[in-house]
Amino acid sequence: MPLCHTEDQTMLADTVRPFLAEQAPVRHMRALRDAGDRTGFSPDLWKRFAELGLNGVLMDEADGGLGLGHVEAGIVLEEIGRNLTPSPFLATAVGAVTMLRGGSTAQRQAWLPRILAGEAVGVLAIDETPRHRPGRIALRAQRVGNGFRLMGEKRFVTHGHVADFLIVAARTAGSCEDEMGVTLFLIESHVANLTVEAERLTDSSLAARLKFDGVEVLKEAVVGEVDRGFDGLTKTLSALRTGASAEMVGVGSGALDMTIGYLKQRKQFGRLIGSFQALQHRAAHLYAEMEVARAAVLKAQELLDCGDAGAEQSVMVAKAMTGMASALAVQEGIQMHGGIGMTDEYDIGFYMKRQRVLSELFGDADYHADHLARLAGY
Amino acid sequence: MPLCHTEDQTMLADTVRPFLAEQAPVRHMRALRDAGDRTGFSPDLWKRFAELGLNGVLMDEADGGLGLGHVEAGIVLEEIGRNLTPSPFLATAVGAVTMLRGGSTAQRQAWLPRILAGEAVGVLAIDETPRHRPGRIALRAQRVGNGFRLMGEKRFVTHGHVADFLIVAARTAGSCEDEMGVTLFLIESHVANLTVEAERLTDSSLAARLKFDGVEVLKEAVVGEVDRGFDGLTKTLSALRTGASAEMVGVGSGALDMTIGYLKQRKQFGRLIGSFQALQHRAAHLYAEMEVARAAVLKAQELLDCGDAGAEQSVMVAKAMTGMASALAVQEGIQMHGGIGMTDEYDIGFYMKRQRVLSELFGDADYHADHLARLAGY
Amino acid sequence: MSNPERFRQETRAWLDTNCPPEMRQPVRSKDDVVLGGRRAVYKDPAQQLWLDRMAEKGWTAPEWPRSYGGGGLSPEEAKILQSEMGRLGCRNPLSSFSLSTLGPTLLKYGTEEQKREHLPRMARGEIFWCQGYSEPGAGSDLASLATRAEDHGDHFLVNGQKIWTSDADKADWIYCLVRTDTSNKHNGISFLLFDMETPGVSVKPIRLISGYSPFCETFFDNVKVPKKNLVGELNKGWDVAKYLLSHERESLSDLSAGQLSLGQIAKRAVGTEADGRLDDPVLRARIALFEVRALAFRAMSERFVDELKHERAPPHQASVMKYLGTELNKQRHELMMDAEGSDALEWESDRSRGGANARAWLRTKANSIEGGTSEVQLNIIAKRILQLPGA
Amino acid sequence: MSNPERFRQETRAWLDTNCPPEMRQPVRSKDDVVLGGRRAVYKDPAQQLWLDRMAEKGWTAPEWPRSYGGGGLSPEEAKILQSEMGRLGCRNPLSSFSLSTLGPTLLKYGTEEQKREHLPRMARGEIFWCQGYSEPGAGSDLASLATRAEDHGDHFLVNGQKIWTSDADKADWIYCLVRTDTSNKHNGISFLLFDMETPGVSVKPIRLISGYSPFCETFFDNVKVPKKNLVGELNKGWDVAKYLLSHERESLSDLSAGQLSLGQIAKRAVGTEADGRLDDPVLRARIALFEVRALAFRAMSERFVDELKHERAPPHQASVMKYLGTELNKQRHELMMDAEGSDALEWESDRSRGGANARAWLRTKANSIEGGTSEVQLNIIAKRILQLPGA
Repeated sequence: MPLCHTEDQTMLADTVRPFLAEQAPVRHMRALRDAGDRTGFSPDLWKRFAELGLNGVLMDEADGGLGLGHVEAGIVLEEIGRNLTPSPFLATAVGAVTMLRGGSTAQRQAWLPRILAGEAVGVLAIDETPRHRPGRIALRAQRVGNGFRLMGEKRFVTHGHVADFLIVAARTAGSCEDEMGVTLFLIESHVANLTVEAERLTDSSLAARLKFDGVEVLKEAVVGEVDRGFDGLTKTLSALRTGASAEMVGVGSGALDMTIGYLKQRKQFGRLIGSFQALQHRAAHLYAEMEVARAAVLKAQELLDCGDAGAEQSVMVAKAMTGMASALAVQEGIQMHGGIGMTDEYDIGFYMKRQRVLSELFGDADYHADHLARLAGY
Repeated sequence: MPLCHTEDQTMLADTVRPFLAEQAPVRHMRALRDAGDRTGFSPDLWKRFAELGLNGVLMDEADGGLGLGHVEAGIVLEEIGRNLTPSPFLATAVGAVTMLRGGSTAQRQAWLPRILAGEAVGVLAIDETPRHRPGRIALRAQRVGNGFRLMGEKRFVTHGHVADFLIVAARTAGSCEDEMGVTLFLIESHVANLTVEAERLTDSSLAARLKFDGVEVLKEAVVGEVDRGFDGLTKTLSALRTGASAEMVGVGSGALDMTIGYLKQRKQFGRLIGSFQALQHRAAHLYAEMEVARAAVLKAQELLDCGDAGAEQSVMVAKAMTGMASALAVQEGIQMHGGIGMTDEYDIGFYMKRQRVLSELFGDADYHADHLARLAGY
Repeated sequence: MSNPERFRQETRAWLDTNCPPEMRQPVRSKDDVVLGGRRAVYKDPAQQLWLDRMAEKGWTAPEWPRSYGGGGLSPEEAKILQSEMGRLGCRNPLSSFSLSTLGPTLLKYGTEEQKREHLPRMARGEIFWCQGYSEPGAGSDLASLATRAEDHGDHFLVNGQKIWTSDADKADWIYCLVRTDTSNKHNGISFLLFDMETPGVSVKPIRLISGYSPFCETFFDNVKVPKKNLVGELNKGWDVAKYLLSHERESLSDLSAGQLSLGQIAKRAVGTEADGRLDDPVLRARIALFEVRALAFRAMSERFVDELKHERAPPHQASVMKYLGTELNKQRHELMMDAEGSDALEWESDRSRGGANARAWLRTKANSIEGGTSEVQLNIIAKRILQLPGA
Repeated sequence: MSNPERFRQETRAWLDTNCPPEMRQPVRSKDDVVLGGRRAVYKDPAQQLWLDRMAEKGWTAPEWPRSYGGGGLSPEEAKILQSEMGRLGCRNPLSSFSLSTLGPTLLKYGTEEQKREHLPRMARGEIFWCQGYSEPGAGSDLASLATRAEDHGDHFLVNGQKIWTSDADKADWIYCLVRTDTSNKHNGISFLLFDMETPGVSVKPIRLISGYSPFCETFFDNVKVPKKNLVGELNKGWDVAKYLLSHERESLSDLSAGQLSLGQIAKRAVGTEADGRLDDPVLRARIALFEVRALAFRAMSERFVDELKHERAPPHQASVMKYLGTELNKQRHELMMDAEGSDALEWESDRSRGGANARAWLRTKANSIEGGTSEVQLNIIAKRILQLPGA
């Protein structure tokens, strides 16, 4: 598979790009924020995603999906990133759909059609500490009768407060750092003894803190096998990390484009500031960094799509590289905009806020760099 | 004590600067190298250092020295750095002299006058592995009769092959990582069972690898107390690190000055290259970095001179900061010189080579940054 | 100085007697800081008491002459006062930016009348000043300043607009750059003082990405300013402004000094490995390398203060300090955000003190823009210090 | 391509039969690499045998037409050949820089006579070429080129001096930029080929900081060059040179690909902590962050090759690749030197293979200078890709 988009993929991009630029540009997000929206996205827009078939991009054609891959999902996510569009697409159409590949027929039949129709939101609940440490799952699921009782906490669950279902990584055996003993549960949100607290984040999105205070589920809620959920968790995380990386490429490119545009229009000392060589070289360096990030993401998407053994490593490279490159993009973006970039009225600040949330989500560059070093044995 | 040079210190700098610029500019080093010199410095110049009293800068007046401190030693070392002057000054007038503060009267009487006269070179032998790890001393000194027998290896001992005496950190008790059990021995170089191999280094200086194959010494060779040498070693290392930092400030400043001079003289595309804003900003950033390094070194010198408890930390900051700043100076120096900077004919490459040797000597920036983190408890 | 030891003992005794115990507690929140001004609100009556007592001694501006409301202390005495306040943990009675910027500027350029009118009120914290330099479209480029002041005999008539006026909505007076000669770029600018309650002045806060509004747009519509409020010579306001900016740079450069070890903060947030070290080895290394720079910069700040004191600071060194200090402070907050993870992303929760970390992080992004951008400082270093040629 | 699977099998069979076992060993030292040329010295007769066999099939230049000594393969077949050579571990029979730079340039701009004269000899490794672009005082600024070629009827008379001529002391022929019109900066340059044995050519090696002398100064004193050796149009040599440079950038950008994990190298040098990790946590973190970039860049290199193959590479992308690839390679060697500590500082010892690490490290410093400096690449990206305005 060559490392460049096929004609079909280019066509998809040509469809998605104007769709999001028209339906959900940055002012769409700004309007939701200014209205004090507590949903976290526009359900109307989620329906329109469904109408375009986008929600099924990763579902098999047998399930009514498009049967496409992460390259295509990434095309959508890059535009979501570029427009800072609030959407459960990453959490649901990438995360939940990937997880449901390992789900039971009943689970798949219950949820895939509703996701496809833009009628359901499903999200993964992984993090228990302020830093992403999926290798340490402590939330306990105790066997009780014909099912399990869950005790513990999850946090940083984006869209968790409006999700129709949650997929929760819990510990059924072993101790905190063991891979064996992690079990995945699919839980409807309105169960008893579950407290959901929605927190507004810096980028104006909402994430939930979940408290499981003896939530009881039947054994049918298990996704895959008991104690053997770590693999599915890792696979889903790879999909989510790749998706978040694609979205960060969009965020970084959006910030870069906006900044280049500003350099071409703003005058100082009687000259266009874009003609100052120091800024030119920094912009050129930034462009180069974003190109590396973009290539790393494409590589990860392709390896995931062909089930390559090296995919997990490539995904981590992509997440770390996009984290670093897009951080540079938003930092340079603000600095090159000068004072105006500091105002809420101007959009560049939103890019900085969104970048940080995405960079933290599913592990930041430090986490992945260290993990890669461990994998490489040093 | 204010953090700027006193009038006396400024006067010293005004004496040392022309002395070294005239007696031992870079072409002095180049001439030694081209002649295939195997001494590693000019004994004549070492004599002239003595005549100026410089060798006694850190010796008490009672011992015939100048009774000055690390600020003054640093003034000499900065000029040594700026001129890339090959000299045993750091190893002997700073390292050996500091170590001899804890030596016996006999040791001091034997060596201080000869150092003062420019007739002796004394050096410390610490490193046993390619990386500086003074916390791990493995060379063994076994008690035998009225003395000790040394077995093991030392390396990266600058001027070790022409030293009149060596001060060797050896293990008399405990295991490799223990502080207790380290003993310091002052050994004349021409003892039996000691093999000294001189290695030419990248910067054309010479460092020795020492093999102790049952070297026997009397108990009078011990500097300070048996098993309790770690403290003296640490204190001497602080002096040496501060000195190496001052020398690196000289190397970095020399490279910076040479580069700024080049930017003001070299034309390209019909313009002086120093008028290109991208190069201007990089040069300005580099200048700022070198200023930080210079301040950090002055702070370390002053804290050492007043015996402050925070001195060790400041010394590590100085060594790490000068390592980073001067590395940038030589890298930018070469790049801004373009092709000509790559030629052996031009001096800027010598600065890069010397910088790397000094940066590695007594621990590089990574080592000290990590050590500082440990000291700060994280 | 007659006898430093005696001065130290007297100072210590006076502080011990006069500093209320509440004013010896560390500053915990924004309203523990006293900014002064006509509309000053005191969280605690002890704040006002402490300010009054210190102002009476002239110790809010220790080195100014006593005739202008200062303490008349020598630099050495001022240092002793500072160290004794530190020893007893006395809070700063008045955190007024103008004390360290406009104050020295008036001392150098002000008329006797201006000094007598403004300095004592400044020292007593009665007037809160704002700065009117930047204009929309001008940014760091003061030469293209457009706010006009026309000569109307006994007064100037000011028309135009300023932007980035810090706290203009809380300020009582403004010091302001205006154009008094349109035929000349730098030499046509003058430095005026006027009351923000003068008719024709209006103010609109600017909302920042941090959610705060520390800056305003300020509009002047036929504002009458008496001629006696001109500081320095007519059309030579640029010199006055530059002098003030150099003092501003000194204050801004010190942002990262005197703070807690970032490593310790991070360790509290991230947790520890089995060996007790911060459990994120790559972040730990980045912090360690940052701390080397931060500690080295702290030494440089100390050196800069000493150089200023001994009048040995190289010219334009304030630009080096401003550049390094603000860039380090931005890095520090980036690392802090990295360390705190998703907790620091919360924006409104009580747990996050209303997103204090995130808002502070976003606020630092202005450090390298306000008071002359990093790019302007690098230009100054390149051209003035390194003497590199013009384009 | 008729049948890729059949081609693969035939290729594999042929390679297996014809590649000598010695040529299936990994390259260990400099003289394992065959550079070709009139004065080629072969360490092992198998090198010559392998080169002859491959050249006979045209597989040293697989995609060139067979009539010019190439293999006439399609891009897909060439890729199969490459992967089969990789599978069997076959060494590259001929590492000639001109194959990937001058070759394509002659295919595009050369006359039929030039192609027939030079390409087959290049493919057989008979001629070692050097490049005469840079001149003293001109650096990256080809517009100020001063070497003159005067029109003397059937030949040009060349006078002048070149610098940074790679391996000019070993080269048989040179391709060279000369000024044929002094009235015009870019349009007055022409692209000439000539034999280094032509009377009037002399060469002086330049000793580099690495101690090696890969470059020379080259002097032309009334060198007669037949007119048939002009490539492209008279006075349009700049177009030819740019085309060649873009191929050179592609080759230079790939410096950091396909190498051992730096972390593993470092671990071998530094040793391990109790938990088996590289015993220098700060270096380890810096390497880990570097490796992220290096692996991401490897993906970008792959993408670039695919884009070239599908003719979808954005214009000037070679500048992005050259910039990133060379800067990464420099960083890589800095980290390697950091890891190896004082061992890597030795310059002559056998233990250090004559200072191989240090010399390689110093050599990398030229990466971001040769073939257009990093600054030139950044200018190209800013102006051509980002379309930022001129000064």
